[in-house]
This record gives sequence, C-alpha cells and structure tokens, in this order.
Amino acid sequence: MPDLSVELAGIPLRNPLLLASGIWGESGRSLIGAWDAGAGGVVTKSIGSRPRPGYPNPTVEEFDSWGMLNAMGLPNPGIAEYPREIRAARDHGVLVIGSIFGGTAEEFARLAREMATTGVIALELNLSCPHAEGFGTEIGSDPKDVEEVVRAVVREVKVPVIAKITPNAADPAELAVAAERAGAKGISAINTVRGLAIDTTLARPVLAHGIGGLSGPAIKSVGLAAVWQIYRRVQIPIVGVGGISSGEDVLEYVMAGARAVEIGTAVAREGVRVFGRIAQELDRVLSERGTDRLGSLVGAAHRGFEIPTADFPP
Amino acid sequence: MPDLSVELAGIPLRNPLLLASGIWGESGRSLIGAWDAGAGGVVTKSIGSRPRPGYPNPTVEEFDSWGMLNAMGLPNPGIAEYPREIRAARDHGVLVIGSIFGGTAEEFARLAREMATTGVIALELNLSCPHAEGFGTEIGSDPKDVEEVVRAVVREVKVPVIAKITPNAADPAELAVAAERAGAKGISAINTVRGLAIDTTLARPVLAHGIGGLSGPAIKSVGLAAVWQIYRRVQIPIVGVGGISSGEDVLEYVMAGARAVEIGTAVAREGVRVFGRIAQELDRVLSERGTDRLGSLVGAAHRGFEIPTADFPP
Amino acid sequence: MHRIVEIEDRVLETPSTVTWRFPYAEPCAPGQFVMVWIPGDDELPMSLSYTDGPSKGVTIKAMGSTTRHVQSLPTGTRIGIRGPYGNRFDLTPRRILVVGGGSGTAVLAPGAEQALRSGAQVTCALGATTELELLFAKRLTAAGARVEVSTDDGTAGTPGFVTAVADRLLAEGSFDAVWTCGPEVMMRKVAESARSRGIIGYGSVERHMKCALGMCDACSLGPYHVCVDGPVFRTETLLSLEEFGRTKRDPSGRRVPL
Amino acid sequence: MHRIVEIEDRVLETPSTVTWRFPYAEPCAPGQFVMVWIPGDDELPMSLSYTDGPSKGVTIKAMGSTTRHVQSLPTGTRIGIRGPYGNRFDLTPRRILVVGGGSGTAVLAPGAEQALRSGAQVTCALGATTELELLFAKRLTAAGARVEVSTDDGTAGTPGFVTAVADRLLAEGSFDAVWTCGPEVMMRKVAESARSRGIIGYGSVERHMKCALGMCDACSLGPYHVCVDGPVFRTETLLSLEEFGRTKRDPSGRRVPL
Ligand SMILES: Cc1cc2nc3c(=O)[nH]c(=O)nc-3n(C[C@H](O)[C@H](O)[C@H](O)COP(=O)(O)OP(=O)(O)OC[C@H]3O[C@@H](n4cnc5c(N)ncnc54)[C@H](O)[C@@H]3O)c2cc1C
Ligand SMILES: Cc1cc2nc3c(=O)[nH]c(=O)nc-3n(C[C@H](O)[C@H](O)[C@H](O)COP(=O)(O)OP(=O)(O)OC[C@H]3O[C@@H](n4cnc5c(N)ncnc54)[C@H](O)[C@@H]3O)c2cc1C
Ligand SMILES: Cc1cc2nc3c(=O)[nH]c(=O)nc-3n(C[C@H](O)[C@H](O)[C@H](O)COP(=O)(O)O)c2cc1C
Ligand SMILES: Cc1cc2nc3c(=O)[nH]c(=O)nc-3n(C[C@H](O)[C@H](O)[C@H](O)COP(=O)(O)O)c2cc1C
Ligand code: FES
Ligand code: FES
Repeated sequence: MPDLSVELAGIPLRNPLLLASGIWGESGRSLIGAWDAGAGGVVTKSIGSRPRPGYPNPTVEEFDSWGMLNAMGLPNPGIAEYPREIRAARDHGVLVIGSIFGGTAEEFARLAREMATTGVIALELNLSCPHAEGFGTEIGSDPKDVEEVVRAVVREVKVPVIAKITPNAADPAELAVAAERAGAKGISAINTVRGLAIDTTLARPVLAHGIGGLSGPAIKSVGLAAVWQIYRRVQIPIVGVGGISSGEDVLEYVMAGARAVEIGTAVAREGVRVFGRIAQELDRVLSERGTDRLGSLVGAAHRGFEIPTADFPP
Repeated sequence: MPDLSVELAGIPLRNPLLLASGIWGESGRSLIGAWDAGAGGVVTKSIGSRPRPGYPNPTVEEFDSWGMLNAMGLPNPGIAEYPREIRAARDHGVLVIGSIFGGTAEEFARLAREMATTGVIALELNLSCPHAEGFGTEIGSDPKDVEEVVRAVVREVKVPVIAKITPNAADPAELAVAAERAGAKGISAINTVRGLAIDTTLARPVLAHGIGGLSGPAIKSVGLAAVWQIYRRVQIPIVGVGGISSGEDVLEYVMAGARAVEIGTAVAREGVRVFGRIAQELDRVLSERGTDRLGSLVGAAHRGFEIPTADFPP
Repeated sequence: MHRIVEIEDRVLETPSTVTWRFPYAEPCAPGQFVMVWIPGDDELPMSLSYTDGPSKGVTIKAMGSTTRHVQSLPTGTRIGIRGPYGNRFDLTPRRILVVGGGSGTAVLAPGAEQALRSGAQVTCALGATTELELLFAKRLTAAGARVEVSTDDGTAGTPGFVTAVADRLLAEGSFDAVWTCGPEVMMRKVAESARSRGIIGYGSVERHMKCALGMCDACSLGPYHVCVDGPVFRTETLLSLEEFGRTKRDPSGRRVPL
Repeated sequence: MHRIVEIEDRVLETPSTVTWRFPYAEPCAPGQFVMVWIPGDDELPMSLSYTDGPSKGVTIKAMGSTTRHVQSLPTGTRIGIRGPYGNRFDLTPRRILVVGGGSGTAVLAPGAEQALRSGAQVTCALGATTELELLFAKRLTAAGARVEVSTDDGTAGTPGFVTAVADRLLAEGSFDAVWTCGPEVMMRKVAESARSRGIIGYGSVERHMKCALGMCDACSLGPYHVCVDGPVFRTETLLSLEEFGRTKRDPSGRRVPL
C-alpha cells in the first residue's frame, strides 16, 4: 500500500484529498460526512462578517458531465453563527480548514481572528470568487491587494494561512508570489473560471447573477497550468483545485506541483463517496507505477523539463 | 429564410461565421476551402515579422470531445511570404481578415502596414496567445500595452482594426475598453485559456511547450462571459470566439453581444463542412424562434437583465 | 441543464394552489421533484404531482413571494425545468395509508394512483385548513382510493387535524406502509403512530434548495442531503434526526426554527 | 489523447530502418498512420507497417535528427501513440500492383498482406538505393506476393529505378489498381504510367504534420489536408495538384521545393 499521507504547511494529512470550499460545507454534520468518507481534511464554506443568503436561484447550471457554472453569491451564516458547525466537526476529529472572504484587509483580519479561535488547522483566504461584486476576484486579482490582505491576516493569527488564487488573472503565479512574500504558508489554486450561459429561448442568462464560475473537468487543465506556474515561483506548498474526479487527476496535480488537492464539483451526485473512490484509484495508480510515497512525486513533471524555443531550426 | 447577414465594423458579411485564426489559415487554398464551404469570412493565421516554425511536437493534445490543448508556438511563414496566400484567397473573392502578432507596438505597426496592402478587409491583432513568450498574453494583458499597440496600428492603416482579447486577465472588458479608446473598430474575444496536461506515466507535460491554450466546448462559457462583460462596456462590435460548434452556440454568443463569431476547434476532424452545418442550424433555430434577422438579436440577453444582490431578504 | 417548456394547462386546485401541466419527456417517478425556473424571478423545488406520460405536472401552493405571484401565470408561459431529482416512493407495499397535509398531498397523489393501478389498496387521510383548500380528494377517490378528509375548521370531513383521522384508520385497518407529507409536526405525529404499530413509514420532506445536485449543502438534514438522499425518507430515519420537525436552514445556512 | 506504450519488439530492417512493435488496441487499417511521440524529443507521423492484431507496428527510416536518433532505442522504451488517423487503401481490387520506393514500402505492406489473404493477386515492385536497404521483400514474398526488386546501384534485382520495373510489369500483366508510396518524383512517374493504361492508382503522400486533426493546416496539399483527407489519394487527384512532386511546406508554412 503506497503511503498517501502528506504534510501541508506543517500539518500532517492522512491523505491529500480535501473537500473544496463551498461544497458540503454549510453544516458541521456534512463536514463530518466528508471526513468519514475518507477526506484527508475539509475546507469550510467561505464565511463572511454577516449572514448572507447569496443570489436567488438559479444558482447552478450543469451543462454536461464535464462542466458546471455556479453563482451562489457566497451564501453563509456569518462568522457569529458558523463556529458552532466547525466545533461539531472538530469534536468528531475532523481536520478543518476555515475559509473566509471579505471586502478589505481589515475585514479579512477580523474574520481571521475569530475563525482562528474555532480550532481550525489553517485558514484559507478566498481571494478568488469570480462572481461576487466587491469580493473575490476584485480583491484577488491585484498582487498588491493580495499582499496587503495576506499580511493583515498573518499578523493576526498563529495558524498557517493559505491564499486561494484566482485563475482569472494575467499571471496567477504573480499573485502567489505576493501571497508568499506576505507570509502565506500555502497557496490554493484555483477557484472557478469566470463563465456565462445564456438560454436562447428566453434570451437571458441562465444564472440569476448572469456571470458565474465554471468548475468540473472542463477546468482541470486550467488549474494544472496555474499550479505548474506557481510551483516554479514559490517555495510554499500548493493545494491544487479544479476538475479533479479521479486518482489520475490527483497525480497530474501532484506532478505539476501540488502537495494536496481539493475536490469540489465531483462531489455532486456521487456524494462524498468520491473521496474513498479517488483514494483507492490513487493507491492503484501509485502501485502500478511502483511509487511507495505520493509525497515523492510532488513537482515530478518539472524535473528535466525545458521550454523549447519556437525558432527551432525548421 | 432568416437573414444571417451582419455588418462588422462597416463590412457587410453574408453570415457571421468566420474561420478563427490559426485554423486552416496557413495556405490561401485552405482559406478558399473555408469560404467555399460557407464561412462568412476568414481570419488568417497570426503572421509575424519572420518565418517561425513554432514549437516542436506534440503541439496539440485532445483529451475529449469537449476540449483540446495546443501550443503551436505561432508558426507562420512571415510577413514577406504570406501575402501571396492572402492574394490567392482574395482573387477567389474571399473576405480575409489579416491576423498579426508582434513583440512591440512598433513591430505591430510595421506588420499592419504590410498586411494592409494585401487587400484584407480588416486586421485582427493577436494580443492574446497564452503560450508564446514575449508575445500574446504578455503584451495583451495590460490595458496600457493594448492601448499603445492599437494606437500605433490604427495610425498606420485605413482598414478597420480588431483587437483580439485574452480571457487570461482579471478583467477582459478593461482591455477591450483600452482598445476602443485607442481606435479599434472591433473586439474579438476570446483566445484560448491557459491550460496544461501532464502525462502521469512519463511524469512530464504532454505538450512540448508545457503550457498551452484550452479550446473547444470547454471554454464556451468563458468566451460568453467575456463577450457579455465587454458588450456592457464598449460600443464597437464584438466577434465572439471560443467553443462554438452549433447554431445554438452562435445564438448564445449573439445574445451575449457578439455581432459575428469565429469558429476554430470545431473545424478539427469535421473540416470546414462545419460552416454549412452551423449556418443551417442557425437558420433553423432562428426560424423556430420566429426571428427574421439575426442582427436584431445582438445583445438581446442584456435587455431587462439586472444583477441581483446577494443580500436579498432570506 | 434547464429545458424551457410552456405551461400547457393550468388548474386552480384551491384558492391558493395551482397545478401546471407541461411537456417533459424525462422519465419521472412518484416522489421525485424538479427545479422549476420562473425566468426573471426564482427557481424553486417542486414535487411532481403528475409523473406519467409526456406531460408532467407540479402543484404550487402560495407560500411566499414567488409562489404567490405565479398563481396567476397564464398557460403558454415559459418556464425552465431541470430534473427529475431525488428518490421515489417504494410502490411495493399492497396496503398503503396515505396521510397528506395541505399541499403535501401533491407529492403523494401520483404514487397512490400508480399503486392503485397495480392492485394495491390505498386509503387516504387528507387534511386541510378548510374545505376549499382540500387537495386532490376527488382525484384520489376517482383513482379508487378510500378517501377520508379532515379540516381544521370543520367545513368538511372530520373537524381537527388529519393526524387524528390517520390514527383512527391505523387502529381500524391493517397497513403495510404509511406515506406522509405535510408540515413536519404533522409528519412527526404520523411517524410516531406508525412506529408504535410497527408499520414502515415514508415521509417526503422539504428543505431550502439551491443546486439540487448534492453539492451546495443548502438542503442538509443531519447527515443527509434532501435533494439526493431524499426527499423521501423512512420515517424511522426522520425521527432519529434532531432537526426533523424542529429546525431548518435559511438560505444563508443559518439554523432557524421551523 | 496519447497512449503510452512500451516498444515490445524491435527489428533492424535495414541499416537505416527500424521496425517497432507495440501493444495498441485501437482498430487500424492499412494506409492509416499514427502520431508517435518520443518523449523529450519530437512527435512524428508514421504509417502503420503492421495493422492487425493487438500489436501494431511502425517502420522508421533515419531521415533527420529524431528518426536517426531513435534507431538505437531499446525495447522497453516508452513512447506515446495517438491515432490511427487518415484514410485507408481500397482493398477491393483483385489484381494489385504495389510500387514501393525505399521506406515507402512500409505503408504498402500490411495492405498487400490483407489483400493476399482475401485472395487477391499482388505483384510488388520494390526499389531501394542498394540491396541492404530493400524493405519487406521477404515479408511480401512470404505473404504470397510476386516480388520484383530494383536497386539504384544494381546490387540486387534490376539496376536502376523502380519505375522502370513498374512500367514493365504494367506492360506485361493486367491490373485493377496500382498502389504506390515513395519519393514524389517516383510516385508521379507511377501515377502517369497508371493513367496512360487507364488503371486506378492510389498513392500515399507525406507532408509536415502537427495536429493530425485537420486543423492546423500544416499538412495542406492543394485543397486537401493530408492528415484527414489522406494520406492515401487517387493518383489522378495527385497529378492534378500543382504542388505534388514539386513543393511542400516547411514547419513555418513556407512553401519549399521538395
Ligand atoms: C423537495 C421539495 C419539494 C417541494 N414540493 C412542493 C410542491 O409540490 N408544492 C409546493 O407548493 N411547494 C413545494 N415545495 C416548497 C416550495 O419549494 C417552496 O414553498 C417555495 O420555494 C416557496 O417559494 P417562495 O418564493 O414563494 O417563498 P419565499 O417567500 O421565498 O419563502 C417562503 C418559504 O419557502 C421556502 N423556500 C423559498 N425558496 C425555497 C427553495 N429554493 N427551496 C426550498 N424552500 C424554499 C422558504 O424557506 C420559506 O419557508 C417543495 C420543496 C422541496 C424542497
Ligand atoms: C502520413 C505520414 C506517414 C509517414 N510514415 C512514415 C513511415 O512509415 N516511416 C518513416 O520513416 N517516415 C514516415 N513519415 C515521414 C516521417 O514522419 C519523417 O521522416 C520524420 O518526421 C522525420 O523526422 P526527423 O525529426 O528525423 O526529421 P527532421 O530532421 O526534422 O527532418 C527531416 C525530414 O522529415 C520531415 N519531418 C520532420 N518532422 C515532420 C513531421 N512532424 N511531419 C512530417 N514530416 C516531418 C522534414 O520536413 C524533413 O523533410 C511519414 C510522414 C507522414 C506525413
Ligand atoms: C457550488 C460551488 C460553491 C463554491 N463556493 C466556494 C466558496 O464559498 N469559497 C471558495 O473559495 N470556493 C468556492 N467554490 C470553488 C471551489 O472550492 C473550487 O475552487 C472550484 O469549484 C474548482 O474545483 P472543482 O472543479 O473540483 O469544483 C465553489 C464551487 C462550487 C461549484
Ligand atoms: C491549433 C490552434 C491554433 C491557433 N492559432 C491562433 C493564432 O495563430 N492566432 C490567434 O489569434 N488565435 C489562434 N488560436 C485561437 C483560436 O483562434 C480561437 O481563439 C480559440 O481556439 C478558441 O476558439 P475555438 O474554441 O473555436 O477553437 C488557435 C487555436 C488553435 C486550436
Ligand atoms: S440543494 Fe444543494 S445540496 Fe441539496
Ligand atoms: S497536421 Fe494539422 S491539419 Fe493536418
């Protein structure tokens, strides 16, 4: 049996498969469900300062097995309510990473302070929601903003801080570099890719919010590209997110440079059983390749790789 | 029979279906093939100052019917050689849009001047290739650079200038606004989305260049989002590109704000027959919806649409 | 993926309840629900009140802003449908007691009809606040069920709550299964009655829904997600859940009293 | 999608030509080609020289840097394969003349074998620069073909070009079809001979390839794309193309003399 355990920002994980933020993360009981099903850890829904219902429905549009759009609008019960859910999960032994979102560095810092008291093993800063006015990409697409937010949070808390980076940027690696400089202990990449679907019969966007975020297999290559580029620029560990639904997918992310991964859309329909299935598949592919420790493959695809020139002699 | 003709930057097109840059665009004979098969116009391969073989193979990776990665590396015969191909197409009556790429505003301007003498109906500036060091996204992701390049080109030529915008940016609409300000007469959006695939058996990227660009149905929603956001910010017409493979897809783009569209990956395997098929499908969906003029639907999905707040009363 | 359909038929079942019929080819089973998109307004989970044939149906009770406003939409109105989602009633029991409260009867009716067609004995206890609000009593009688009604105000049938009628029927006859849908306090009562008599019960429950895909957690109920693990649960299971009959989550995910 | 396979067998056919056999389950037909990825080096189009059974094969002639360097790769080396791509030879003619020049014989051999197995008469004219470079003469003889060879230097068979042998065979016998692959000047000669005798001809051509999907235009030949419309064309078609036998495009798309 290959060893699937990894260390992420100093935290030992039994396996690298984390529940992605926004999926099954509203109730402590669901977090427990993901953990019991085999997740190596869970990331909470992104929590803000106040209760927020999110956008009206339709909030999701599934167009195929390979892709889905959502614009939930960051619904969350607020930082005053949510800790009870985390505690329920913690009491069960779940390793919980607390995700927060805010509109300013001060708001992030305040939320971080409160979140850090709930027993989370780390914080994930959502700097990357593509469809929430004033939050998300707006604050997460400028390296200076990223640096400021991360610095403000790191100053407040002792737990490791992970910055979740948007793919909707000219150079996601630049954002990761800014986060590292400001003291982040890890990078998550990516959040959803900005997308839209129109119903042509009605001549209107399907999602109530119009613009949403694309997730699922369609964005796997986008997430891999981000992880690849970030790995070449930072020392801190990377959590790969985007389109993962098999053990092979996890291995691609690990070889691109990820130390752990998050799984989101693949939980739809199949439920958290997906963690057990993927862990098994990962086990099998590692055995097939004669590798006994997943950790040894982090960044393996970079070894010996050189970018060729386009002017090679014809 | 609904009227599929549209006017793009003052140019009447018999239909809105253009051949996308980089597809079937190396030889004049292929451009003729696309035109004879029913395209409303064709965009050439992006042409640079010198012959450029592009990256070594593998240059493409098809992972599924819904997505493909490529890193061709902008192969092209160079501006000295290529005009003969355009002339062959022009002599056949093909409406040709000449695509160019460069590393500086001066280089773009020089290329534009030469390209404009070949009888092209418009120029498309490739400001958006995600995998060519020194070109593409690097020059196309900063509004200031975009403005400078477009201004330099517009100064040199009389034909309408269309700026092709990258989706790999925090705010593609910002780039479009910069192009409009500088005198562009149209916006094409989008080019491919930065992506990567790793072969886990070999522990290396599949494409020789590593990073490539994702195209095909997987990016349709990404292109739609860009067109949607650009339409809300500029007056000039928009050419929608990305993942189009049916009449329905075209209608989605038109309703999002596109006046014409480009078709790329869908040409793979099916060939340029795809233009006839999509035109027919478009015809059918318009008839079904009782619309007699495609042009009347440009931007239709914006009418009456309002972005809801995420704080709607629970 | 939404399918846009037109409301092809519209029946005002009660002063506050409308049934829409619409063409929808997907196979659907009694117990399942669809997400109904009212373009420009909201998208709501609705149980299928008609599951057979090419025309499916939903029956909508005016509860809040959207469900009130849609009561008056004319036939021909275009709506979006996705689904069906969720699980279904077990149609194998041969002697079924159906206990419906208010619009809860909507989800029970197609299953009762199918069971009757396959030869089962179906007894229905239907409750409403008042006579005019009784739902599907005629439909179920016509289908061959024995139907007993109750109204809170006594305008029809037994005065009082439907749980009393259900208890009496349970005492009188012998049943293999009880199906129920309605307010959770009512369902809890029915569930307890069934348990005390050792009869298997199934209840269909409602929670706030967003994705209907088992992803967003909006509809979580204990360890379950109503959209994929439900909406039909064994009443035993429901009774074991601390939240059942007591709390739900609002759209922000906050726990609120039912 | 590449499939990574190991070279399971390796045969040095001539001093400059190696055949690789590898497991590849996709159904393949004579005439088709695959893209062969040599990780860390290049990916090249290669006709299938073995198309039947679970083990397919390619036969690689040392032409340039990659094809030279791969001659020495040992069995067990991992390569990537995608495909098969392109069209196939028409196997219905009953009397076939096969004219192969150099490594061009690789793409002709599996079709000749299949035709022979189905009872066709196959006559082969195989040419090479010198005896040691003759490809698949034994293989085709063993399969039941009548094989005539020629060498430029006269070390085996008829001295001179294979086109002379082909012309003699065409004069002697009667054929329903001619298949040819080799340098384009040779193929042009063969095509003209076939035309002058009113025999249908098929030629397999090569052009620079990148995508192999009919998209990038690298392999364009007149209005065709060799990767999807070919590599097998009617020789009549080839003769009508200004570029055939004269020019090709280099990787940048520039037209260069053949
Ligand atoms: C599986 C399922 C099946 C249902 N079947 C039916 C049915 O057959 N007939 C029927 O009349 N009703 C049914 N409902 C309930 C129906 O969805 C709500 O009554 C409706 O959404 C209220 O919408 P509104 O905008 O009018 O209400 P609001 O004014 O928004 O609120 C009124 C009540 O409805 C609830 N509600 C609002 N939106 C939703 C939502 N997206 N999901 C769940 N609850 C919501 C609110 O929490 C509140 O309790 C079902 C619900 C579920 C979960
Ligand atoms: C459909 C098809 C089938 C082929 N089948 C065979 C075969 O069965 N056996 C065989 O030995 N050869 C075959 N070839 C030719 C083979 O692909 C080239 O000889 C090989 O690519 C040369 O690689 P190199 O790196 O050694 O050459 P280079 O040093 O790069 O160049 C040598 C020659 O090969 C050509 N070449 C290089 N790369 C490519 C490419 N990607 N596509 C096409 N030509 C290229 C060059 O233009 C040049 O003429 C086939 C080609 C095609 C198009
Ligand atoms: C329904 C839904 C809700 C999400 N909510 C959040 C969120 O609250 N915070 C966050 O950082 N990411 C959120 N995401 C993004 C995911 O965590 C993840 O980054 C993205 O979906 C890509 O992974 P996937 O393809 O595995 O889903 C959400 C995604 C989905 C589909
Ligand atoms: C093989 C290939 C080559 C391309 N080359 C170019 C190019 O030279 N210039 C350019 O502007 N876009 C180029 N593109 C991008 C396409 O024009 C188009 O923007 C993109 O593929 C999205 O459209 P699609 O999904 O229809 O393919 C290329 C795309 C592909 C797949
Ligand atoms: S509605 Fe989203 S999980 Fe059930
Ligand atoms: S190799 Fe790309 S079109 Fe043929």
